[in-house]
Amino acid sequence: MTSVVWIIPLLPLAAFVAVTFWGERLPGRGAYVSIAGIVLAAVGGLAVLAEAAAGARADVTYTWIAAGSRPLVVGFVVDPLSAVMLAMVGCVASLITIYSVGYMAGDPHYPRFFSYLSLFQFSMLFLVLADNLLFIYIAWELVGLCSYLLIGFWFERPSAARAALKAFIVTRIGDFSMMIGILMLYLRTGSLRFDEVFHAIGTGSLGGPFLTVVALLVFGGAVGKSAQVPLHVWLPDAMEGPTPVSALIHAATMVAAGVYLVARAYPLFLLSPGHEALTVVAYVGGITALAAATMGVVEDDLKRVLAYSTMSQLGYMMLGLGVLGYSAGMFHLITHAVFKALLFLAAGSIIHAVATNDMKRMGGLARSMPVTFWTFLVAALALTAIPPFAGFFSKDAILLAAYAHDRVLWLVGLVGSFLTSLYMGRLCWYAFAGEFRGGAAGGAAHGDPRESPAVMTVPLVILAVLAIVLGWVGAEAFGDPFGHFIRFEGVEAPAGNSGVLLLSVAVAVAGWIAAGALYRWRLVSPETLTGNFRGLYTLLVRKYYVDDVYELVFVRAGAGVVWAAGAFDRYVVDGLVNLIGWLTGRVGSALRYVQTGREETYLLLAALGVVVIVLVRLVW
Amino acid sequence: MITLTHYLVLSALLFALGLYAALSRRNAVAMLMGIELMLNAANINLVAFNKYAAPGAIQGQIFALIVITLAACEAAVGLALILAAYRRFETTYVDDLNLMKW
Amino acid sequence: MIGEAVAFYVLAAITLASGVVVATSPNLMHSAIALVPTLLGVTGIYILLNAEFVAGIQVLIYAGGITVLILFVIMLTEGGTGLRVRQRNEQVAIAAAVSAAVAALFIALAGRTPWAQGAGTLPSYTPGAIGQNFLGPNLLLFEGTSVVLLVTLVGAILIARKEAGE
Amino acid sequence: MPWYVEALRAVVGTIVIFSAVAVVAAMFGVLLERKVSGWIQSRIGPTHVGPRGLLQTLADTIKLLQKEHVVPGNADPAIFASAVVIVPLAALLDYVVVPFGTTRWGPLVFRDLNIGVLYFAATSSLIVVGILMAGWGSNNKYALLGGLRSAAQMVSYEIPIGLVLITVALLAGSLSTVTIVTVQSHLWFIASQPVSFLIFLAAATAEVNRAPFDLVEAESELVAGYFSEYTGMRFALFQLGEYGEMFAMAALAVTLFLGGWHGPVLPSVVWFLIKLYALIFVFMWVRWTFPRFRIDQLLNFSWKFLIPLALLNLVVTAFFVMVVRR
Repeated sequence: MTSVVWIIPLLPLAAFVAVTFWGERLPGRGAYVSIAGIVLAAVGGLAVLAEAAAGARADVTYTWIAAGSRPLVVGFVVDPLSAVMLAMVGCVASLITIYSVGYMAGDPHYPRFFSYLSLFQFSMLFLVLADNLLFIYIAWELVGLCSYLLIGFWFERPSAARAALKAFIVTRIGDFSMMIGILMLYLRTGSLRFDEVFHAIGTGSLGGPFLTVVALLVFGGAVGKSAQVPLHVWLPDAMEGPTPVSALIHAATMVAAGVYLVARAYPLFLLSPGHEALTVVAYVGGITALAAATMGVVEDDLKRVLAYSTMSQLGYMMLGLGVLGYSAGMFHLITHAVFKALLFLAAGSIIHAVATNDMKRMGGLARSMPVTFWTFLVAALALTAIPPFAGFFSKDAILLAAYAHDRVLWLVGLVGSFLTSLYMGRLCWYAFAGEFRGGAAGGAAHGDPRESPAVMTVPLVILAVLAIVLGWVGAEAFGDPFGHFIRFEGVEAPAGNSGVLLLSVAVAVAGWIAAGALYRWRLVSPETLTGNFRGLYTLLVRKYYVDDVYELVFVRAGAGVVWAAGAFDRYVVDGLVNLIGWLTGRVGSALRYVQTGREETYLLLAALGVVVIVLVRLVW
Repeated sequence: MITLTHYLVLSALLFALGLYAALSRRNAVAMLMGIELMLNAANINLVAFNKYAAPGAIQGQIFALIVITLAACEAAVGLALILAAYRRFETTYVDDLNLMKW
Repeated sequence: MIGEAVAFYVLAAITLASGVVVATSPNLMHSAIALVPTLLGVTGIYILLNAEFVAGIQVLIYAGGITVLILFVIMLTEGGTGLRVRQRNEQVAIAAAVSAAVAALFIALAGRTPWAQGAGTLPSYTPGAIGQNFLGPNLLLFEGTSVVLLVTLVGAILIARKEAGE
Repeated sequence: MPWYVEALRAVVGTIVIFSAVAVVAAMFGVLLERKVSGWIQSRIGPTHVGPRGLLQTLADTIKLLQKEHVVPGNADPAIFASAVVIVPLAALLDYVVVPFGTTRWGPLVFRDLNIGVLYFAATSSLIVVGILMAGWGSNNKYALLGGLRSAAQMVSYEIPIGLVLITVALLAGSLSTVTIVTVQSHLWFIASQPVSFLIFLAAATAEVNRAPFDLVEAESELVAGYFSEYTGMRFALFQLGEYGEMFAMAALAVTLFLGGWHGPVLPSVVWFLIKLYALIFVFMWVRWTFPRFRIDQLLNFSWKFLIPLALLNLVVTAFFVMVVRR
């Protein structure tokens, strides 16, 4: 399987082609084809994971462009990192695709959705398997395109269209930085393959401030794709897309691609002088983790809360990678993919039932939607790092690494952990406890919310089981097989520290209790709090004014530049062009008397020319 | 003794006749005939050069044959055009065909 | 040798005399018919130059084909034998001057240039040599010409045919 | 060979061709035509002049020589007069390359040109010019129409003839008529090229304007076509050209397909003449048997049937020459 690993991305691609061209006529209006493609890919991914766990490694390369002395060699790699990602992407995407059959039922553009989904799956698998920056970049752009297409899937809604555009443009900024980084790397090393780049770093031909700059430029791409500060503004808006898309792209896989890139190119960051690049990664991650968590606390939109949570958790992953917790960061990526996908899918189930995103209009859903409730609760507990759920092991490992490396970041992580529990608790109390508060405005006819069909709940249950058990593969108690499987030579996880562990669990539990105190038992009214801390509240609700600053700085200033450029074009450039045109016209009308329109005249002039030329030749 | 120059002089004179016909005739068919004369003059040159300047090769005659072939093409298309123009404007005199003139 | 000279001068005289008729005759039909002796004169010149195959093709294509086409078109477009139409345009004087100048200059050029005398001999059986050459070194030329011929065939039919509505 | 010997040979050759072909062949051809038509139509034909009417054509010729030359009013006299010369001249020029037989000194041919069949095609194509000149110069609408028809017809049928010539030259490996006859010593090309022979026969009939392809001079439509206005000896010269061309075409057919002079026992010239007159008889037989075509049928027959068929035949022959001779 490892030597023909390139087949795996081709399965969803084939499904994409088939569904795009014959969607309506295929079984299940294309959905079954799409599911078949990704399930087969998932099986292949699991097989590859098994083989990789047994020690198989592969790097399938071939020369794409033989450009002189610098042939462009590309290929696919199978190593623990890519094998784990392959299996994770395959499994999560399979479950989400199956879930979509229920969620998207009745949508007029049903086959289009599955065709996009297959294209995205292909791109993501392609990205994961790439052994070189060129393929990574191609896949990077492809997943960006799919993200754009899927966010704007309901493009007839202006907000969706705008959100798609925003996501695309904001991530482009990161991509541009990444492209410059890749080009600098290529110019210096003459290769884009990770092996050779790392080799160049090893031999010292790549190093010093240059390496730091390249690493940071490449990290810029990860910042954009993983919605880290300051390029985080697109992710909450991206929730305009269908919920399975949010689960797949904007929670489990694509946004994790930034983290994956950092992990894949880890030597690039690790070996920059004085860990400068890694420090930047860690602080960007930490700031994002904290800021996103604070914003999540005041958000009322169910999916947006989850989006902030995703940003926050991605920040944790970056933080983990930045503080030398290589396997911790990757482990959190995997576990997070599972439980965040579960959260989104459960949220989708809720939204499917109540037809609103506003959590203040829900309530009491625990009774009417038991499966959704229990799976959601499992995922929330996993997210808030309550043992023995998956998130506990991964987040704990990150905090442990941070504690060993940088206490400030550890504190940031701890506060973030508290806030995570707080907003998740708030979400759970609002949505599931109490009485039903009406659902969609004017949705009275909707009646009481009902549990979703099996095609949606079965993936939820599967994911919930995974969210419980998956963490154990990284547990110290079981010998930490994950940490032994995915690790980076020279970067060892710090030894366990029960004090730190207990403290983080305590903080998480405290968050839940605080949420319960605020939103369930009303010991302190939230309104009182917002009244007392009005400034802070407004700051959080306005998302630290980042969007407004961007609006002011980039959009308005951009509009000004555009206007100036337009004026320049209209009056100076067009003026010059028109002047030239006018002059040509005048000269033409002056010269048209030479054009007799008679062939004899022209022939005569040609003959005269011959005479002149021959005369000159003879006389000279 | 006939030399290359003899043929070249004959060719030059024939060419001048053709040029004069092409320049001074009003009728399109007559102009076409002038062009044919010029092509023949060129062919004489080609064949004469082949004999005197490069007798080892056959290239001059090859070119002459190609010129004859293309002359046939040119005549066919030219006459077809003249016929089409005649059908449209009822004249073959080129100074009457002045629709495109300013 | 003297035979060659006689033949050359006789052929040149035929060619040029009928060429003058072609170029200057006020009667279009006379011009076109005078084209026949001109072309036959040139054919004779080819034979003098040991280019028998070119000569044969010249008669077949030019005298038998192109001239017939020209005569055909004249018959279709001219009114009749009795009609007299002005055949010269207004630039006839300058045209004559330029043509004379071209002839004089070409003759001067031909006389002044020291033409190199090439080595080798012409093949005795030219059709075979020409065929070998066409299907050998000049194959591209040959195929290109055949494409031109095909395009001409289609193009001439397309141009000259009557429109459906006419 | 000094130039005056060449010139002398040319003069003698011209005289021989003219007298032999014009006086004997063409005159006898006209008589034969009348006799054959009479035979086919159950008549007797001319009987009065000479034994069994043998001298009838001679008498006609003498009569025509005495007649007045009428030039139509408003005709173009130069063109009108010169057309008469071109048609028989072009027809007679064909005989330069016809190999009549073989002797111990070599083949009986005026000039064994190395472009033989090409020369034949070239000279016979000149006849069209003469016919067009006659049609135009007469200033007569029937003559003009006859001329135009003739041009269209002869140009159309030159192409299948040319293709057949190429096919035969391909088989013989030469354009020379003598060589073509020589290589037929064992197998006549009619055996290996029956399709070519039929194409050639049909196209030759049209090329010499004989029924059923005689649209050019169809009496019932165009009076007599391009020579309606010609009288006296000029008319006779057109007849000479026409019969000369017919004999030339038949001679070419004999040369190309019927093995030329080859034949057992009898002298070669006799064999050639036997084959020639057999073919002439076929021409006449066809003329008095088949009705006339329409002009559009005629042209369609050439462009849509004969030319594709000849092309196909050429390709097949070329293929076999390439494959078998290798």
